[in-house]
Amino acid sequence: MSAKLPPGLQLEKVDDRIMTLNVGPQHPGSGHMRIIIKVDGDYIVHTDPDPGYVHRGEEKMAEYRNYITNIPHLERPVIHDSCNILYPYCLGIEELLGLEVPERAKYLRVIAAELNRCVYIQYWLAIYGIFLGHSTMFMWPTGDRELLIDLLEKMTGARVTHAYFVPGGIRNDVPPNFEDVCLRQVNYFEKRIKEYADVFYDNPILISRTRDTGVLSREDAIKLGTTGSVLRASGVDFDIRKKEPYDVYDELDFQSPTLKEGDSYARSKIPWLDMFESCRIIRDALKKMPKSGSVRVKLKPKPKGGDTEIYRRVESGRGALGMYIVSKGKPQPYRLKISVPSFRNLIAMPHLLTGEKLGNMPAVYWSLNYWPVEADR
Amino acid sequence: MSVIAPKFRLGYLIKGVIDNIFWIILLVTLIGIPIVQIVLIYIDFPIIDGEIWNPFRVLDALTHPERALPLVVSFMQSDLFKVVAFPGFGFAALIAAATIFIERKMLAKLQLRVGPFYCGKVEGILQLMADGLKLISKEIIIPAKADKPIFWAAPVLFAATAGAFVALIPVAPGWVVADIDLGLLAVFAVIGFFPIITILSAWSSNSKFPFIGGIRALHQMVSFEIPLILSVLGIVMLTGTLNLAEIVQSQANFPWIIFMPVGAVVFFITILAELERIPFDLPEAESEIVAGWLTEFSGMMYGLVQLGTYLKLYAFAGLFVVLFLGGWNGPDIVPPFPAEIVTDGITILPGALTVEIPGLPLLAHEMINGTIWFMLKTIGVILVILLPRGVFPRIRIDMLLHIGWYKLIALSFVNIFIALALVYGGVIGPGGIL
Amino acid sequence: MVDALFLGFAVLTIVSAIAALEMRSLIYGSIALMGTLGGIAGFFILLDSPFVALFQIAVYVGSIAVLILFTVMLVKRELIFKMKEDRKRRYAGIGLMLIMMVALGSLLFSSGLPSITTDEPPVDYKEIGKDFLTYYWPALIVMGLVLAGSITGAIALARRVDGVEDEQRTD
Amino acid sequence: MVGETVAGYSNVLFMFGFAVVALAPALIISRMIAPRTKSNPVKFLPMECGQVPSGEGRTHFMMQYYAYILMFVIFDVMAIFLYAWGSTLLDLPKTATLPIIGFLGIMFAAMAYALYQTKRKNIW
Amino acid sequence: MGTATGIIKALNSGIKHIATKRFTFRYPEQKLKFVGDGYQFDPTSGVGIAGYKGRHILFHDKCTGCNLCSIACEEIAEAIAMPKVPEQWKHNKKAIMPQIDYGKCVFCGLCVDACPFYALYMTNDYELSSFTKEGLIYTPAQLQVKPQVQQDVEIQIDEKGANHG
Amino acid sequence: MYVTARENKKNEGKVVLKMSSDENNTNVEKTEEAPPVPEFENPLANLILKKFPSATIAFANPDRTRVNVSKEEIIQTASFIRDELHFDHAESVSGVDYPDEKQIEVVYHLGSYDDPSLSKQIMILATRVPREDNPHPGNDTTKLSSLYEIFPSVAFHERECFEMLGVYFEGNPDNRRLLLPEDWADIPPLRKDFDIKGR
Amino acid sequence: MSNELIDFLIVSIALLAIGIYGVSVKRNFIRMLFAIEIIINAANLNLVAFARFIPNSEGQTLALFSIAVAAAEVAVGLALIIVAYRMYKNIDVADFRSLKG
Repeated sequence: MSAKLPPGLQLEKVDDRIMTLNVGPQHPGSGHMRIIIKVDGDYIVHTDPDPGYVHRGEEKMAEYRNYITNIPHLERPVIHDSCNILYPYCLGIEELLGLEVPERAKYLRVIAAELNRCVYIQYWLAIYGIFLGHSTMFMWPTGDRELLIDLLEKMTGARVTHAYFVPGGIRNDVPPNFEDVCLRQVNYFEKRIKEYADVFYDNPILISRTRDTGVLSREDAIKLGTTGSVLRASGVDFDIRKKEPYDVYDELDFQSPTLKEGDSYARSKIPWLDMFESCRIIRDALKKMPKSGSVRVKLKPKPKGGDTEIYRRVESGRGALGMYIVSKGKPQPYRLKISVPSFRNLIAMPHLLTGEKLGNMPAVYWSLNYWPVEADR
Repeated sequence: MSVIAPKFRLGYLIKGVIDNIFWIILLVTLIGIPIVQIVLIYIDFPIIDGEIWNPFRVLDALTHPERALPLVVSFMQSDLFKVVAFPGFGFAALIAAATIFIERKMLAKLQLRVGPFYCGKVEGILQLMADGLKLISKEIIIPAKADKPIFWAAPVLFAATAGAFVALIPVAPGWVVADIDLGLLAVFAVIGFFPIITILSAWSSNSKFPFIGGIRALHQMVSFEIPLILSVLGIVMLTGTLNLAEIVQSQANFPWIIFMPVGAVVFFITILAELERIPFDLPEAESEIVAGWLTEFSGMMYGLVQLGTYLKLYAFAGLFVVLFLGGWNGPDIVPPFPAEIVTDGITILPGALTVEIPGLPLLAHEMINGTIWFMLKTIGVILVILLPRGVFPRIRIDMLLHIGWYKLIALSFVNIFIALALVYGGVIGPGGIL
Repeated sequence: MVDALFLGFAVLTIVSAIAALEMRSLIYGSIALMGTLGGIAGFFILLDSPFVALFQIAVYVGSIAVLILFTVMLVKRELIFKMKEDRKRRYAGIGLMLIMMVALGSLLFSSGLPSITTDEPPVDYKEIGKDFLTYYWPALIVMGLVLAGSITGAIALARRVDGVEDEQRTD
Repeated sequence: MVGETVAGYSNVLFMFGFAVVALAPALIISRMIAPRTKSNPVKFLPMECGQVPSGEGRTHFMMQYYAYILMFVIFDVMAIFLYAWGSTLLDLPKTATLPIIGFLGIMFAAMAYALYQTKRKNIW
Repeated sequence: MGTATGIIKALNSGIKHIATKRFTFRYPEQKLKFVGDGYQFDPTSGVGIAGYKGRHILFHDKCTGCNLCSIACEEIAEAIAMPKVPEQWKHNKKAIMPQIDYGKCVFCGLCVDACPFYALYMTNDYELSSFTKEGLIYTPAQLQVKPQVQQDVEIQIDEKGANHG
Repeated sequence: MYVTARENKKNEGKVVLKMSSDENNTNVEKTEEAPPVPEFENPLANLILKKFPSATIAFANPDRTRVNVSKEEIIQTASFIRDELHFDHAESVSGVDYPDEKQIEVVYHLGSYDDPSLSKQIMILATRVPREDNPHPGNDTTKLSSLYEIFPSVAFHERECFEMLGVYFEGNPDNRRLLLPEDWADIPPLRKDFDIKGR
Repeated sequence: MSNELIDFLIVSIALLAIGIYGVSVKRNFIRMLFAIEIIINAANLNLVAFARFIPNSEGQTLALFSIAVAAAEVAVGLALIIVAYRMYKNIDVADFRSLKG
């Protein structure tokens, strides 16, 4: 781990072979963050992730806005997964205010969340593809993502930032014949993502490139508190949807895929397998959903919470996403802490990158399912 | 708004243009014409068909096609034409441009996109021209502390070396810029220059990412040069010549890829690596080292490097065709010219206005056929070279070196022993089929 | 044309040989050395021995120059530009050079060599291969041993002895 | 006569020269017509992902694969030696293959040793 | 051999997709079709009606100038201001109506949720770009205009793949 | 937050009552009566109380347990939670500022991956450190010993807590700036006396 | 002009003299290597020139051997430079007091 190495520039005194590279923030392989790496030839000897390039104080902002008006800006950290980041917030506020969500709204929430998870994973996968130099894998997911964005747009009226979930349900019912369109497009989508296997997941070059690189053992994964696909790729079967089912996940038929290798390949494969499960969930939910009914509980304009605290978590596209809401009897939260999966997985980055080859940097880094904007909040 | 300079005034422009025209006319009359006259005194005019061709005769001949034709023919057989136009630079640059367009369209199709579409009405055919215009009008930024002479020279040298490589590729019988006995060896000598230019340009830019990229490019080119050299040895052993044209002639009956598929595969993979194409585009791996050794190039410098890369691509594809696919050999597509046209000439508009032009056709029909076959095969090979970009990710430098030094060298020795077995088994060689 | 090429190559070779030794920057020195090597290759082509010429380009320019450049780029930037020599030694060297040139030149011109010309056709490059494998085959084997020994020695030399950093990397 | 075979080789040089002559104007024209602003010195800094560069660009940097370049120098020679043999193979007696086999054997041994050494990380 | 089959499978898949239908559609000529006329909200039931969240449309005959949309926006984007309008309405004594700055609007639609009088809806119009910042500020008169949209492209799925027909 | 659970419930009940009268349906409060103080329905709480009598259990739901400890005891409590109760990672570390009480609360949310019976459980470990009005992050009394040795996963969370609230964690190897810009020269921004401009 | 052996020999002598000057004056290891390369090239030029004017293929063969040996020499020499640089952080011959390992 990087923690063993002394901070600062002491390494450079050891030898002048060490070169310091700023990977990011304006680098095609960094996202909105900076990783300061020190390389000795082809090997990375020191990694220092430096997030914060797009930090905008969502937690501070949330203390000034009431429980409803927090919604549009709380989804900004992960606009590709905006339903899932609002999910724990809505669950927490419902617990705080003691609201009971109508049955149909629960199902629609699950559908929206799963669609959004697929959208996020497609986007993530696209960037993973281009990080590995696979331009087709950039274009295909970004194209196929449109299918789901189209569905989400039919549901919510916005293509990316939906602001769809509110405490007490969802904002609007789906349009008529949405079920048919959804089923058709999700089926086609599933057919499409199966084709990724040929060019990407079964590609021997990809396998040889990502196998046995950045191996995160089961013990390390648990010790470092990683979550989501990183954790499940290391052999820990931990999915909030299974372990702490929220809304109607306990009634739906799905599994959470788990792999044992813990290398970059396994970490990159888990989200892909997740998409199949998401398709299953969506189909199942469409079948079990009540065909009509209320979708939203009416709220007072400025609801006030009690003097208590809530911690709710959901399984987002990247892993467990928790919201810690401290209420002091005001319309605004006293403190809102978003425990984001990206930030939790960031701890694994220095652990994994130090000692790797420079060429493995993008493969390992992006397989951590890390979304820089979310970690910065 | 920002297109025109802020202090633009039409009057200044017109004045500037008139000034320029004035100076040009002055210089031309004062310096140019005397120089031309001096040159005309000392230069030996070419003698074609027993006639001395001075400029006045050339002007005269332009009005008489039957007299102009021998001039054209003799010009087309001169070295200058070969270097500038047909098998040389112009032809290769045209193919390079076409390759860029084909690559973009094909990749777009594969990725369910549209690709260039709006420029030039028909499927964006003029996109390249637009890109060239854009590149030429962009600012060239040279990083501070860069080694300026090397940095300026590197793109030009890169493209020019690729041009020198093109000179060695025979396109049709007799149509090669440099017809030399040791053509294959000359190819190896020429491609040895690319790593030097790469590493020099990388070093000269005084930046970290280009430096890493240049070192990677060096390792990659250097490591794949040996399999490249060894994989061709089988053919040399079977044909006993290093002349590329003779190698093509030796494939009149069957291309060598039939006997040496292993060598062809090795050669193809090394081509991909030498060209820095995916899956071997490590020197330009943008997710690790921004754009590799091209990071600091801007504007037309980048354009020249790209031109050089695609010239190189054409040259390598042509080399593959020449070595393994039989070059210009193939059944006739264009029928031979009727004998009377060759001997008597052609009669245009019989009756009303009869013009007899002897000496047609300008080009032998073998040449036309050969060029067509060569072009077809080359475009096929180029397509196959372009395809992996759509379906493969990039590999890692240590894996690349491992492939080059372990697998490809071993395979190329397998190929050599296949060739040796063919020779000593009597299949090919003296007493064999050939 | 041949004469012009000869003159060009001669100027290129000698000027760049001097430049290779006298340029301040080692990188430019290496480039100048490449010029010398290329000029020599040009002479080989003028002497109708293209195989040697292309071998020279492929081996000298294509690999040795690359290796030299690469090694030069490895040393520190200050060292690339450092010229450390005293003036006396330099003048002595120039004197030695001139004496040598004059002595050898006079020796040459006094001998019968200046009158030698040839009109015979050049030797085919295939003769070289035959030489290699028939009469000179022991030399080929010795050549192989030399090359093998040199690569073994070079790699054994270039290995880094200090293994301390390697432990850091393995974590 | 000396210099009979020059013609073909000089064409390669001509092609090289023509390419330089044809392409250098592209740079010159671009330099002439493109805008040039020197107002911002940050623009001329080397690429460092938006950060001010730290350290030198031309550092003493070494990939762990130096041995491959050393090997290239040697095995390039070997490969072209093989061409001297391969191009005359059909004219040679069959016994002539034996020395080349011996040569290859020695080189293979050297290559095996060198490749074994390159696997280790601590090659400069 | 696994490597070789993998490579051949990948190449085959690549070649196969050259003949597949293109998914891209030509945006300025074709435009995507949306559900309904835009996002609307029914304050009596408290539930919205699905639709695209584009530019707003303001019904002058229903707006009472109650400021609720502006208050809702205050904590989100501060995009809505309430300027005076020249005309007088019986139900809008103050003669103020929302004016929306689309340079700030995040299109969350919470202002539509806040309007209790069915006066503010959203439309399918999303082409709001302007050369100046002032051009992005839509006055009540501009918000009144019903947008002219020609949107007819939908995702079509058939045997040869999906495309926008 | 240190109001006892009973008061808590009272307040909340009032609020809910008001709301439900306003909206006349659906807004029903989950009526779980506050458990008697020493005996929780959650066995984990009892275990902790048995081991550390000075710790207070703020509340214990079926799947959430909140333990308040003093800042001296936090290391022992955390190791007990890890070793005996098998919580193996930290989900989040959040600081909450209480300027009225001149204290900053640091809340660790601990979870367990290894023990399937605990997968629903979140152990909330809270402690308080004194707060200074003129903070010098790292150089004042707002210090807490880090749980880095016990839960390595807190490393970056604690680092964030340090820069956002000025709580210095002794023992964390990396107490540098993380998210804020390098030239940040104001007080830690998540403190209540740091006001957003215009609000 | 170029049809005479003597012209090539003059060039060769000039190169040889330059090379000897370099070896004797320069104290930079890499420069010395350059000088040695120049000397070897002068010798090669002689070999090939004589071979052309005899005419004979053996001179060319010998030149090939010579080039190959030069390649081997450069490989070892540069490895030595690397070792020396690693030990002394310098490429000046005067600073290399003891070369071991």
